[in-house]
Amino acid sequence: MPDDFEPRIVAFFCNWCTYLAADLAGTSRIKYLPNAEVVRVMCSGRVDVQFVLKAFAKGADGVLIGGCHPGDCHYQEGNYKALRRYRLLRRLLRQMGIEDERLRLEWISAAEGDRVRVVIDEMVATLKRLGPLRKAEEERAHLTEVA
Amino acid sequence: MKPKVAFYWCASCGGCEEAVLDLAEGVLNVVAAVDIVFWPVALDFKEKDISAMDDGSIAISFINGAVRTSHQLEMARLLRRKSKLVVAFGACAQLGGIPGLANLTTAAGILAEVYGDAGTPELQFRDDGHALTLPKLFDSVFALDRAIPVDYYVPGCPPSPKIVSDMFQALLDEPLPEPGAVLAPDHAMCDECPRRDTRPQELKLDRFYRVQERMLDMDRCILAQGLPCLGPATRAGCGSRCIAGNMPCTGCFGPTSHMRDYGGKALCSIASVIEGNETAQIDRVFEGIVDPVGTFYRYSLPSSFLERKRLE
Amino acid sequence: METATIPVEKRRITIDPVTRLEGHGKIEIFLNEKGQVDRAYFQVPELRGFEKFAQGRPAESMPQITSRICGVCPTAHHMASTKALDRLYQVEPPPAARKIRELVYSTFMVEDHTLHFYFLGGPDFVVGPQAPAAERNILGVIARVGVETGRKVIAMRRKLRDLVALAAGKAIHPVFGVPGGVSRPLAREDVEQFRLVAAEAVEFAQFTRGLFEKLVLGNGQYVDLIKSGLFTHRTYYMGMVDERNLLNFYDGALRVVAPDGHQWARFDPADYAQYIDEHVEPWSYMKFCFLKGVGWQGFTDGPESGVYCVAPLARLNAAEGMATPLAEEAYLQYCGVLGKPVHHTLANHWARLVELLYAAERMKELAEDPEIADPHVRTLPTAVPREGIGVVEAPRGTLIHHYQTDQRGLIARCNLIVATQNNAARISMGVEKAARGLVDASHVDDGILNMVEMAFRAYDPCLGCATHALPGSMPLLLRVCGPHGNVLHVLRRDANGSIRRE
Amino acid sequence: MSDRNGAVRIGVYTCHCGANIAATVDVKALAEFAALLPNVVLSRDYKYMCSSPGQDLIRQDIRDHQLNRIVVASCSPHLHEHTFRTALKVGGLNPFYFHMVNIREQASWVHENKAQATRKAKDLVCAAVRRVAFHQPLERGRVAIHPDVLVVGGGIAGIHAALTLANAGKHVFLVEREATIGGHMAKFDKTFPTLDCAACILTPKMSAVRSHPNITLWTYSEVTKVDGYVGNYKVTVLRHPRYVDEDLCSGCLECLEACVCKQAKVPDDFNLGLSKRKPIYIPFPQAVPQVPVVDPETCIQFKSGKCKTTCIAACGDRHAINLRAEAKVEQIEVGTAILATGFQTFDARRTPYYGFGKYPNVYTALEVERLVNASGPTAGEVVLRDGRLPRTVGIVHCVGSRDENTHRWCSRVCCMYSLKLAHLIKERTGAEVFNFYIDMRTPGKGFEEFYQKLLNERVHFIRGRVAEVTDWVFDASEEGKLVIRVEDTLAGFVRRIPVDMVVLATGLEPRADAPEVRRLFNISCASEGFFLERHPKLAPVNTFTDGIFLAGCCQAPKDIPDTVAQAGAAAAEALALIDAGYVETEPNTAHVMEEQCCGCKTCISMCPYHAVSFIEDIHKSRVNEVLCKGCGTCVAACPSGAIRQNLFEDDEIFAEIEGVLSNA
Repeated sequence: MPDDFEPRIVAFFCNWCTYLAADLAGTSRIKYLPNAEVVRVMCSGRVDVQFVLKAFAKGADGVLIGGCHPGDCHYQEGNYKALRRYRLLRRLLRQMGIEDERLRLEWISAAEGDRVRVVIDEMVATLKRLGPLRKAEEERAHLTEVA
Repeated sequence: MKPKVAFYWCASCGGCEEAVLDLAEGVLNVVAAVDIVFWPVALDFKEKDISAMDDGSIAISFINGAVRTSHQLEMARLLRRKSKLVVAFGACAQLGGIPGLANLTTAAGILAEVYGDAGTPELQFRDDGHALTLPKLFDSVFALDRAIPVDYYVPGCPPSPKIVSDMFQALLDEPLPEPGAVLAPDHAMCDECPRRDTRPQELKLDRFYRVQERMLDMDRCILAQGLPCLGPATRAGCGSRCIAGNMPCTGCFGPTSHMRDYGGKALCSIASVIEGNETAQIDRVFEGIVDPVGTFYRYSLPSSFLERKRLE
Repeated sequence: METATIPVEKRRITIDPVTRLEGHGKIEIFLNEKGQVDRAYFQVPELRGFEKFAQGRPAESMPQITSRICGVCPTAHHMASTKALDRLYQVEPPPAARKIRELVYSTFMVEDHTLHFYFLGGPDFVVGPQAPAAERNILGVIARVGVETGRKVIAMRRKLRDLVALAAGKAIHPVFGVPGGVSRPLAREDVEQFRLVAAEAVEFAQFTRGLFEKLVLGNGQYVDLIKSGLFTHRTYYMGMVDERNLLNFYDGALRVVAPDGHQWARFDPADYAQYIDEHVEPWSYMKFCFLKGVGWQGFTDGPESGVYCVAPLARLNAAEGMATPLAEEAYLQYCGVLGKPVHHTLANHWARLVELLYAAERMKELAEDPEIADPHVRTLPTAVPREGIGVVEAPRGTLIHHYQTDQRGLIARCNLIVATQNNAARISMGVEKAARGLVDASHVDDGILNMVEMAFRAYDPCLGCATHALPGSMPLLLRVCGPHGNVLHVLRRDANGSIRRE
Repeated sequence: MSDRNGAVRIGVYTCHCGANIAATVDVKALAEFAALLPNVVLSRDYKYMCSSPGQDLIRQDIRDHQLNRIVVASCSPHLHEHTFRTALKVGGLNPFYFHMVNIREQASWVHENKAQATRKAKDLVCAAVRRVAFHQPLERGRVAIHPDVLVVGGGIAGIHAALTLANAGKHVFLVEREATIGGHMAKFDKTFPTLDCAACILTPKMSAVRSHPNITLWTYSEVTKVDGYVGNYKVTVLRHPRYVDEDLCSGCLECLEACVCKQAKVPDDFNLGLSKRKPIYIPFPQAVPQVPVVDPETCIQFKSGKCKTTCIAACGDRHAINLRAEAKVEQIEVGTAILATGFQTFDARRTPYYGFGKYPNVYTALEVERLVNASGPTAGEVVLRDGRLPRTVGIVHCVGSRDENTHRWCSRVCCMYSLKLAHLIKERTGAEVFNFYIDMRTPGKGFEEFYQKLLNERVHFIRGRVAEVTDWVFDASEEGKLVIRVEDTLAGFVRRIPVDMVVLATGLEPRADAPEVRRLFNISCASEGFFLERHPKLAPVNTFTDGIFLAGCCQAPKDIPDTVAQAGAAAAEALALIDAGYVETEPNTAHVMEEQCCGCKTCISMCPYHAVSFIEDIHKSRVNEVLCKGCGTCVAACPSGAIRQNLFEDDEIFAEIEGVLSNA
């Protein structure tokens, strides 16, 4: 794996907790690694499994889903729906050769600006250890056998 | 003069040709209406034989089966060039089909498994001077439209007789359907399921069963009985034959036009109707789904976003 | 693409593609300097790897997954797989379930044998091997036997397939097989339909037999052709028999007879691995089965060669008779004309009609069995799964499914021996022999090509259907090359059957 | 792509936000990058996009360049999405043809490496450009606002808010948990810095509440359930039985006299246990309502059932006392709610080194508030528990404030009330009073002057955090006294100050039940546990839940003037909504494409608001857009993709995903 490997993370943050936490991290000038890019959804319950798969297919090395703490969902229980889907999806990804650590579900409340830093920095470190999801050359090579 | 049509198979089982024969008396009408220039086997595949035909001289090529070898790829390209319309006929051509599960492994993996240490066939072999060749086995199975542009899709493993006859209707008469259309209803199969009204509004499953783990009522929603039935996520048009057989839908008719990754969407919805707010409890509920990929991508792995298992 | 570009350093004739179970088949005929056949190869250039991707799948999904090996005989795979699951979970299906399975299976056999006789193999005789290719197909058959009969055949097939669908969910890729039984019982009205159609089927089988007598046995030429040395190999034969050594498609023991007709082995299908081994040739994706005890001596026949075959001819050789009256009668007539054991490959067509009759009669028996409508059709398994072997007689011969699983019943190993593999060696020999006898560089025509084809079509290699289905002939290209690969002349038989020299 | 208004023509605006963005993100490069993206016809960067020239820029360009999609890369949409949507509207474009990219909170402020921050900003802009192309014109829905208001908490904040609204002619439901309104303020004697009498300014307002025709006062009551949404909340209130009927009782209090318990034995909560009360009691003389409460814990009739119930006799034919009364559940509908649930004081037992609960003469400030109060347990006499007058008193500041081990925040009022208490104690007892402080914080009108006044009164001020309070004496001078050990950081040595009385200036903290209340009203708490305002400066009394407002110390510690100001502000916010008559809802609701719906009912159980219902006769699901809160859970759950969500369409989100990964 190249030493200069910079993991790409797509982060789906819920509007009311985790996205606000990221805002708080910003206003608090907390510094964290620039590898995660946020897609805002109203609730972690909106995160369709298809989104996660799309992100992995399009080159994400990791996907992060951020929602409200259990019991705190702005929409009462959307985060539980997210949790249920995440648990099954993890097993499917495992079968597809994608390690558990590449998909992370985190409860981060609007007050936990620093948690955003901790989670993203941790995840980047983990992904650097794991290396790129797609070893570009051979993967493309075979997928383009028909191209 | 009657339109020239061709039938060709790639990696497939022949069920699709049988599906056409199952038009029974109807076959005779089809034969009367068209001039079939190829049936699944064609002329010797060499370039010069094919180029003998004018490009686009075939009105419609019905291609079933996924693309798995260099040889099938070549043939698919050839037919594309020679045909005005190409129809991906059946689940394998449309989605990759069950042979697409081979995308959980590689060509090397398959050869090793099948031949073990008995030695593997070689692509080019000389037997006392006789040169024999075998086509290359790709690492991945591909849905037809990854290999060539496809004009229409006919879903099903196999397509149901109604779908097949409707298809001939639709393609042999003007006006043609929307380009890229899947020639089947664009809503999910639940709608035509004889048991649809027995699905409760508040479904919260506390476990999933495997078929050998419970007797199934003949008249109750199968998902409500705890078996992952994919009817809610699967395109209609099959005549709910599996349900009639008292077995869950496994999704051979593939996605509706509003889904992008069949397995992902199906998983997303199945996982939404369970009990449990704690990880441990949730995992217990899912224990009954022992093979997520085989369950949700049984017919569609090559056409999924990820297309195949990651190469180690 | 490789096949298009490799240089030919010897004279060759390529018949590509012919087809078999897993996709396409290809015949390569090499001529020597004198223009005589030097060597012929029957190649299978494709592989889908079910054995591999079965791994990790739950065993209970195998009946539906493996049926996709073949859409012509999915019921055979479905049934072999379901029986493997019974063994895997050590569970005995209730009597009704067992009978429903065999009823559906018999129905399927009637349908499939009908398909082959009228649509595929039959035309060779009904219409005639020398007839123009354009007529040698179902339409030709209809022309010959009359539209009424044609409609009758098509209608019969439809009714039979509708019945399979009724009981099994789908005719193509059934779903009803579960470990310890079937997914749904038969309602009284379902049984009634089976009864009606079964009666018709017996009649139809008799009718077909009559047709064969009239068209084939009535024609000395055909009988000679059947008996001709060109299509004769003295090999071993394998088939499934019941406790009285009478033929059975669904269950029983496997019996192997030697070229001289004596029993060489009789064993529980679960022990197949002790008797059958697979040989790999580097020029084909298909594995060639042979008898372990005898050993692989290459593509040759006789008692010293482990080459054996399956399918109707072999089954009738391996069995000592038929379990139903009309079939037994037909069987005796067959042996009367051809003796026993029968080594003539083309006799497969006749043997198939004897089996057709048996299947129809068996269907009738089961449909009339009062127990068949018993609602109790499943036993839920309790044992921990480990290993299971399921065997049935598919239309094209013995079919073996062998699974090993982990504790949760996820497939760890899967071995499949399909009918055509058992026949592979003999098919290759047949093709080569026919080629040697018929082909020579100076004289090659459509009839000869078809004779070569007949050598393998007789086995009805699964999906051979495609080589013959509407509108008829398998288009062929035959190229006779001079030294250094220069083309001497090319004979092309187009899809419409017309022959052109180029 | 949208064909609603022809070819997509996107304008992209990169904001410098002064140096906030420009310092870390190369805004020029970003603007140039954006200019080359598909469908982008115009890309600008500007110092402050949110300023009115910035907004004018957008309006002008929409006209001059026929832009039909706008992307602004600046700060968080939570801050200015509305601003820019309005700009689009004014520019004659549907406000939802807009997408905002957050390159400040999510790039410039959190990353240091300019190259990386810029790269990330580019990805985000690329995502927005792809996304916005799919945007559809949307209309905001209107929801009528129910004019009634719920005020939770009857402290000065709740009282002021309720009166303001009631005076404006709105009906207010004021719900108070205690048996009387008044809150903490009612316990105080004087208020700083003016030293005017708390009761004198509070009690008139309390009785005004009681008598106001527009106020329904429910004391001894709790909100147990809140349903609905802005403009239309359905609230359930549980009214505990006080066993004396508020309507029948005349407040004569004869029942108290008549109680068979001649001696008051029960510790009196209002006086923090410094005095006793009877089983039937009134919290304090000026309590509102003037209606006694029966405490079932201690009432003999409740315990034994064998009481002569002289109270009932005393009440006579008014029959106001009913010991069999049961809790009542009230259902009300309101359009808005103001939370004024207040605070609790820090529990001094959490700082055992100060000896509270160990040494009888260590008091909390609130206890001393009661002691100095004329209507308090000692009628205003500041005496020790043994009745002696204290000669020396030490006031320890920042107990449970500005402290790593307890609470890190400054409670804002302790310095001032300590000064107030120092003054009052000295006035009442002439004792020597020492203040032990870390920093003296007097930021407020008249505060510093008050501090100077105290200095002139010879109150001692020792700068340093008190280490401990102990009775371990070194010499005779310390005999019988409590010794305060402190490092005098001005003198620069450790001192031991012997005193008779120690007063702990305990800080303010969130109420223990704040988390429950937060969930009840679906709002957030900040990290320290006080309720989170929508914006610390621009929306200090709003929450993230429309129609729910904050007043007083439940939002953060503050003094009475600030509390009253905030209560007025909250009332004004509510009035603004009510008088507008309706509120515009976000159009991000879900809708079922009926022709695609297969009627599998998966969506029905997804919705916690019962917004999705199953229409039997057509066998399809349908979303009630008014009930739908736009979470999108049903959209993700719909197996066949037959449900869509405005502003979060699959097309839009997939485009965004591909966008952020476009250069992966």
